[in-house]
Amino acid sequence: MTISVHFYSYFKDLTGCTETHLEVAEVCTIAQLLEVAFLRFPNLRAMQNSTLIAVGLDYQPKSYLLKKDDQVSLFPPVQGG
Amino acid sequence: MTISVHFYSYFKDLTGCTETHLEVAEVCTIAQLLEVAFLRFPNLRAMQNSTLIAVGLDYQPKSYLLKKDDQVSLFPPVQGG
Amino acid sequence: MIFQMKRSLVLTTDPIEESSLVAGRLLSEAMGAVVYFSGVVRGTEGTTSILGIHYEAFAAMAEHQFNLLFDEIANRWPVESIRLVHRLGWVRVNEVSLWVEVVAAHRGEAFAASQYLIDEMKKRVPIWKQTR
Amino acid sequence: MIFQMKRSLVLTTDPIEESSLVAGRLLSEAMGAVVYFSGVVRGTEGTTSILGIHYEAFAAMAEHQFNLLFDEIANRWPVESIRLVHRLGWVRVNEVSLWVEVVAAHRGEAFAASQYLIDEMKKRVPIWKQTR
Repeated sequence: MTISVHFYSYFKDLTGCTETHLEVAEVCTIAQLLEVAFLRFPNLRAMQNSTLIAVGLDYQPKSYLLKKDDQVSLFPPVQGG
Repeated sequence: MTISVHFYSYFKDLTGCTETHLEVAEVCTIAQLLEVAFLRFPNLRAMQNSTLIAVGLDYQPKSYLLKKDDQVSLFPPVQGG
Repeated sequence: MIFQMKRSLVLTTDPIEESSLVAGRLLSEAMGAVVYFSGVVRGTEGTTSILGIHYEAFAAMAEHQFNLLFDEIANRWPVESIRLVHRLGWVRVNEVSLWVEVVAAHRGEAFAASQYLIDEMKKRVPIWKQTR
Repeated sequence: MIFQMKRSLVLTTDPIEESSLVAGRLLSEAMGAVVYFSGVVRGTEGTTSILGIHYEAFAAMAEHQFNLLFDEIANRWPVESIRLVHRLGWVRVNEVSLWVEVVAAHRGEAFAASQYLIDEMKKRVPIWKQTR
């Protein structure tokens, strides 16, 4: 299936885009999606321990099992305030 | 010597005055002054454990040795804010 | 309990008008304590002088995460209302980027809730800054 | 260190104009956090409805005790300025009796100093209330 992935903050600079579409297996965790993303955007790999992951508007762990039409967002630690 | 004593808050109601003058020995602690005050204003005695004592603008303990011209203030727990 | 707490959340590129916000405060007769926090852009980041900060948000998620936080606070403290304004876009040094108001009966809960709100938003709400 | 902290203390029978006070805030470019506390007269004291509170002060001692407290804060936290207004005389329900502003570089010290100031003034500063 195809998963749309959004980037925020300096992850846009690391990837050179705000949004991409990644092709993954029908049964796929976020951890597996990230491996696909790292192949396409090697600069993201170094950030993996500080990467925050949301599906829709909620944070999800790497073990989350992706569903069709899930909108994934990847971004660095937040800094509001 | 003569010591002037001011009252604040409901201590004014308990004593019926805002200020008084008490005659004490030349060597006199605040504890001894309070005994003189309790004879003049018996209603104050019941409050003695919660009475706050200042000389001039600073709090002082009952062991404080009074000096000529000291202005003593007696009042209940404060409640600002 | 959750829905008894009034909430107002604004993410805006406009300057935060603190005086008007304070003047527009509503509180019931049972309330005795209001805590405000104003976060201001400092002139240095580390040892470097800066002109300001550009704030970027994932706005829909930021609103959702703020609301989850408001729910937590409503469950944990008897707070009557929270108003929060976060500025986005370009904010100059000395201007306010975050304004928070917490109204409660007593100061203990107003201080606790406002500090919790700010600490947690800095961990969870997807807003980022870029100094310039 | 003590004298680097700016202080403003007002004991007044006039209403506290929070919006004007906020609009008159001064802070240097190194400051990033402002905490305000507004203490408001509640409509009940225990289980009894009241119309307001009459505040009485031993004014000279109150000012002295506030200044001792400001000294303690200046020694303990890197606070740039404190402004405090305490209302005296008759204050109606829903009106502000105490207003505090603490300006610091970071929110931790601004929150800590403002809470310490309020906690300690309630123990030491000779002001009393009488509900009516």
